[in-house]
Amino acid sequence: MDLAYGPEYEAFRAEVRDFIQKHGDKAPKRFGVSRPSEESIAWQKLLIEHGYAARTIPKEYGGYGAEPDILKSRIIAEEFTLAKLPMGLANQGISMLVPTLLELGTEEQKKKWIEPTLKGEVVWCQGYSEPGSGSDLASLQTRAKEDGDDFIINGQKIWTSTAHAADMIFCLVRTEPDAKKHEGISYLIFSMKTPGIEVRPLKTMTGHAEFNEVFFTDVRVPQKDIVAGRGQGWYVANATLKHERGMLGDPNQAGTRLKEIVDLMHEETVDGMRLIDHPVYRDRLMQLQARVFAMQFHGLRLLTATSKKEDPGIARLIVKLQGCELNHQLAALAIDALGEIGVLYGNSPHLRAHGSWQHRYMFDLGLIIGGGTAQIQKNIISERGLGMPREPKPAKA
Amino acid sequence: MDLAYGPEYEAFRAEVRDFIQKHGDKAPKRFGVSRPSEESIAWQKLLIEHGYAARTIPKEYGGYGAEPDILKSRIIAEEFTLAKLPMGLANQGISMLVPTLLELGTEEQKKKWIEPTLKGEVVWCQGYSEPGSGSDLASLQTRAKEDGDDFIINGQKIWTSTAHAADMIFCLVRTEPDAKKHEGISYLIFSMKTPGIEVRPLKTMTGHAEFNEVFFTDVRVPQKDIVAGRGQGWYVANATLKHERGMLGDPNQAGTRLKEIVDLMHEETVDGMRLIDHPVYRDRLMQLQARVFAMQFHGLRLLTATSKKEDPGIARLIVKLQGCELNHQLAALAIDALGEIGVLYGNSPHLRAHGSWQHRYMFDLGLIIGGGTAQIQKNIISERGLGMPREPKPAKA
Amino acid sequence: MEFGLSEDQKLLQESVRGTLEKVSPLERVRAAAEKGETEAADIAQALADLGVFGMMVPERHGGMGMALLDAALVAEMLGRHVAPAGFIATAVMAPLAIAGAGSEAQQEKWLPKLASGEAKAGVAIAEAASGAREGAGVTASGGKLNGKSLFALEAENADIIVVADKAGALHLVSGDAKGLTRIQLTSIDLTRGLTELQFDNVEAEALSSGDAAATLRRMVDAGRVMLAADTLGAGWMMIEKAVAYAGERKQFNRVIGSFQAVKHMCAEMAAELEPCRSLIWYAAHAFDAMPEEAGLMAAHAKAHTAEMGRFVARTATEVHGGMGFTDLLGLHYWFKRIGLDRQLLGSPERLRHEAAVLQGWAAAD
Amino acid sequence: MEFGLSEDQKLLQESVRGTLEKVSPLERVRAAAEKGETEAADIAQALADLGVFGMMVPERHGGMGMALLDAALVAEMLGRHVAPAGFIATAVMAPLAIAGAGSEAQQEKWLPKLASGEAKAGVAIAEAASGAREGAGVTASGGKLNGKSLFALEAENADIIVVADKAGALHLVSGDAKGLTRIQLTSIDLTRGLTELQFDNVEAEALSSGDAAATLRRMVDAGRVMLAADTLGAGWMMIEKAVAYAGERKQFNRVIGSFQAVKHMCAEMAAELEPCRSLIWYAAHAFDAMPEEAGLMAAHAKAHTAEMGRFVARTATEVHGGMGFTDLLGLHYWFKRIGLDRQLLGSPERLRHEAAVLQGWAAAD
Repeated sequence: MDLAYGPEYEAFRAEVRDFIQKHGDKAPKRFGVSRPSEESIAWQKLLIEHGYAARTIPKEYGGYGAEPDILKSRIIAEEFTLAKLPMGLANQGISMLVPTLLELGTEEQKKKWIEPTLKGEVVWCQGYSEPGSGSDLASLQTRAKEDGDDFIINGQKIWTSTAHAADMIFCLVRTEPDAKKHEGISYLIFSMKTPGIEVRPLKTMTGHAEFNEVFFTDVRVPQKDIVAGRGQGWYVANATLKHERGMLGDPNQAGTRLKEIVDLMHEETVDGMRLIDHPVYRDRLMQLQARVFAMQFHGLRLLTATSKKEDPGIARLIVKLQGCELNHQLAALAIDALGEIGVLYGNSPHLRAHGSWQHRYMFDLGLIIGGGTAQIQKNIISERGLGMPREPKPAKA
Repeated sequence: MDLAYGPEYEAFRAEVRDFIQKHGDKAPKRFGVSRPSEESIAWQKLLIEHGYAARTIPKEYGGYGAEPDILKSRIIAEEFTLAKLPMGLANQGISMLVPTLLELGTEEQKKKWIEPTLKGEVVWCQGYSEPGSGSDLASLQTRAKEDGDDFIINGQKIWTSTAHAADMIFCLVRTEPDAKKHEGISYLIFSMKTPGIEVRPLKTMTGHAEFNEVFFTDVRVPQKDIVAGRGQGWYVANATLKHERGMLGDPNQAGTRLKEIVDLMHEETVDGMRLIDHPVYRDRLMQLQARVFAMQFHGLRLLTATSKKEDPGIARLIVKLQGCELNHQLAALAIDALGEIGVLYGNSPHLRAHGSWQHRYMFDLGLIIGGGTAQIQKNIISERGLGMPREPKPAKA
Repeated sequence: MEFGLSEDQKLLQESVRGTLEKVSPLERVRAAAEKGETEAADIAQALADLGVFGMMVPERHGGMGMALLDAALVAEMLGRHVAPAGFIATAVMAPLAIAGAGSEAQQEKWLPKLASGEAKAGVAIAEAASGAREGAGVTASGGKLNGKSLFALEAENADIIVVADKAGALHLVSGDAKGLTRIQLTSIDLTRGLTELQFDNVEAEALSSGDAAATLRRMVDAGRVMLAADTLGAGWMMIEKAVAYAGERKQFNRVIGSFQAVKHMCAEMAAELEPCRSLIWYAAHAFDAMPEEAGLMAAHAKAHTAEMGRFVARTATEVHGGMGFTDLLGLHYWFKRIGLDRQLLGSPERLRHEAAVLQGWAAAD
Repeated sequence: MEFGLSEDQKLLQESVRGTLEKVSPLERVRAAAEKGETEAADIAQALADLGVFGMMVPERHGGMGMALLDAALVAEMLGRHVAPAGFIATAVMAPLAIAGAGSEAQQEKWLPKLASGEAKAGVAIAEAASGAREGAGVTASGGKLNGKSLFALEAENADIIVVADKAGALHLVSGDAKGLTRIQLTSIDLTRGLTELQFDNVEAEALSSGDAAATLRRMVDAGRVMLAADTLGAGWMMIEKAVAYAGERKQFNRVIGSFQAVKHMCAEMAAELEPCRSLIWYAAHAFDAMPEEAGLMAAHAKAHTAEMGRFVARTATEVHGGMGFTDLLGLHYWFKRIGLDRQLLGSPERLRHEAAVLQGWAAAD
């Protein structure tokens, strides 16, 4: 057990700080809502040059080309957070498509797509979920029918964030209707400007359209733009989902939220009494603080295991379930302690923190129930983590 | 809505009070642990004569022969509780066998068994559960094989309270091994003195043997002592279980417990501070008080519905699940608030209330998980109460 | 001894349910919410036609002089249909205030109009019921009000508003009084309005003929029972929607309602919420028949129903999966209705503390 | 940066696990419990052979001068095997007290004997760690102790006992001192003893060479981390037993471990308990390396693990159905071990309050 980083890493930290001091003023003020702003693109370029973005992507594909070192990645994150500077671009193209192409793409696909994606020039969206296949993703019905060298695609996707602004989509389609459900799917990439694609914004309970529905009507796409071969889509997607799971439930986010709540409870009063002096809210705060600490240290433990290439087993599988729930519970405490002010929303007078507590409370619930629901997470923990049996298939009625 | 009982019932209440004043001193001081004491038997006789026990059982079978009137039954219970007097005998023979015989027994069976059972002269135990069939009761394996006019019984029962002291058993046995599992069972009554029966006490986590295991080795029983015909046992047992379900989760018990906790929290101190002044324990107390009130009023609602012969639907199905859990949570609050004193047990010095809080905490957990577990209760609520589909049968592997 | 609804009460509830099914379907609710219309005139008219606004008004003033339990049955239906229509303030709390502490003249002037639905009333008593936020509070002097009151109920377009001042005295203020500024607050729940009232030397009539302190307490108790009933109705609708959705939605070749985990979630929701009904009935009955228990039972009914309601709101949404999170099914209207109910007229934490104080188990702050 | 166990630590834990699997199987635990034997000599000897009692004793006094994290790994295994053997007081808290506040002579006299397992030590500090019950408390005057201390740990047969008086000063009392009465208390957990100590002018040596107040705090912090680790070990064993049982037990022609509701209960247990491990590791590490965080982290580690432990104890029992409730499988030994851990050296409610006080968020009582 040693929570110090040691001289090599402290030297690296000094480098990062030096960069921040020299270049911090170039950080973008406007990020762009769906597509990166010019400032963001310039910042991304600067970060890649110094190895603070696209750090481990090979140079030939536009990355920095460093050896993976999770501690260095963490130091970069720590220092940027401390300096309140934005990190490099983080979109689904960079977090999901790029690792997938690196692992499974052809040389031509890598050459063509990785660099512009990293630079923020090409924006991607993800076409996985369908209205009829949420937790049972492999039952997806969007059909790609052969027609000469092309596929003709018909069907519908949902939960497609950024679809309205994306240049390209990486999409799961059923190319082999007669194969078993997991073996009939292909992973296809194509332009969102292809005729026959319609994007409709999907409003959620937060009142915002964080997602879209995407409809395909006779969309013609070259067969060659499959990644990793026909019928391999399910396996490609699972490789990609692995990357997504790593992203969710960041315990440092919970730490930041906790700190905000502590401040809030010191500032806000009811009948002249500070919320922090209310013993019942304070007890809940302390319960959540223990959870936040536990998940932060749990994160350190996983970091160490990853850096040593050890398999942390069940410890890794629980992160999303616990992390999303913790964030939701933190928001719940904030809105409860705020009383009537906690339920204000939109542009209401007396709003605190721009209504972000209610927004988080609802959006986090969406994360818990959508995109690999809590139910599915519990299946995974019990089956892969504890070795429990799968549900038996139901008998035909 | 009218919580007054009205003149007819108030007159009845006056009668009950009058009885209590005249005869209250005859109430037993010693009840007997497994078999009723002489005093208890005499008290039971007196109660039956006045209609305060076996109230609605026909006179010809040794009861009082009154028309069912649930409000009068409640008034009796209220007044006896108020006077801290014991009610009549309440054992499985009276609560489960007698209603079953009344509904499904032959005239001969009724004549022979009901009166001595009501009087406390014959003590019964129940042979339903087996080690291999808990929640799936219909899968029971105790086998009764025909041999002339008799059955020869082999097998094992578990959770058989009072078996060590019982004269008789009402028992589910498999008489038709080739029938479907629900249709091969018969409900048989026989003497616990029959050769081949061995009773072993079953100690639980409380440290006491509240239950027994009963082993049958070539136990010979006359075929004629079946109730309601061969292969009907499952349906007979379900009729009987209906009676049991009404008994569990009595909300007045929760009310009594709550009152005890309130007293305890006023008396007990830590560092000179009364527990009731501890805001976090007090908040839990108030949460539980709301639940106790809700379940008590819920009980009144069911009482009214029953007296009007209305079907209260889902409101009835939730009582056991909620009631047992509430009792368990009340005990949990008591032991938590008591700190180290709350975990003392047995004959320890400094024990409060004879260690009953810990005993209840554990025993109630047993009620939640045993004898129709919380899991099964939730199945019933969702299927019968909400009309949700049954689990599909698993496909043959 | 009869703990339950009379035939009349069942009929009342059914007729309100039937009406709201017609006039307040999801599409109507959504249209109102998207327009920022928290008092839909058509729905209010349908309710007026049922006589709902006269329920709590004494018969001699043109009302029906009914019991609080009757009003709770209506409130439950309004919650069930997330109706964008005032009721709690205009039909329950304000009539109680005027009948309880108004002069004969005040009663004659306002109660018949409130009963018919011709006039609407708001109430501004959040500071007394759930605690004053910094800077909030109204002072009265020489027939004039100054200061501000937050989170006033149904006050946005009200003809008159019942205001409690810092001393707990009640006042009647005209909606168009000079010096009165009404500022619309927006909450998560777009089916109901909250208003901030600013008073700059606003003329007010005192409601001082009865026991104003007791009347204020009764307004709060009644309002809490109504909010609990609202949550009960909204919660049960969410359970029914979850059960229905689970019976249709298929995953892994089965309707999800056949998965044990989903079934158990639905069973738990029903088991937790249904006893709230009895607690609410009792609290409403206590309000009319057992005044010494009314405050305690109203506090418990609202606090407990709010907690169970939150559990139901979350769990029912979870049963719907991602669809529960979208606007498509509109499930969130119920989720948010329950969320707002929780905080109005006293949070669960505050109400439990009050319940302890009422029993002498905690010192009043 | 390395947040995890060293190879040595993993080996240590494996060797303790291996030993306890042999010397403390369920049959041995049951036999001890039924005889009222809370300090099984054979198990203590096996632990002594592993050198466990010298872990926290400085090397110059014959110990190994190891870290609190090492001790936590041992405590976890003792909880895992519900071992009826002292450790927390005799191997951790008492050595800390003597090394921290004992004179050189006191250290030389006792630490080597404690390290070898030749002498056993108890601690009587419940009044300081979890609050004084009415009538409890020890006063010191002129080298004599009077009064009583409840819930002393591992004190029943101890050769020496570390006692905290009402002022927070520490004393060393011989187990056979004149005027000392030891009264056995019985808790639900028959694998560990609790003792009431009555002092009637009992001769005591002051432990006053170091900073006694700081030493007392460190004893409490260390004890809390040990109890959290004990619960972690006991809780994980319950999860493993539940998973194993669910994999064997059949109902409705399926192993119950294939029912989604059962699987989800097991998943929830693991997800709730496993992060406690990291919190305990951190708290133990803070004790050695970051003293300014030690008190806060020890309080949180114990409180949070106690809460998660209760959830696991109940849920694992529920997965076992009726069999979990019987004595047959002995599951209740773990259930009760977790139950006792919860209340020793501070309940979760008290610890959360302390954590708030330590951060300046609540006033000390």
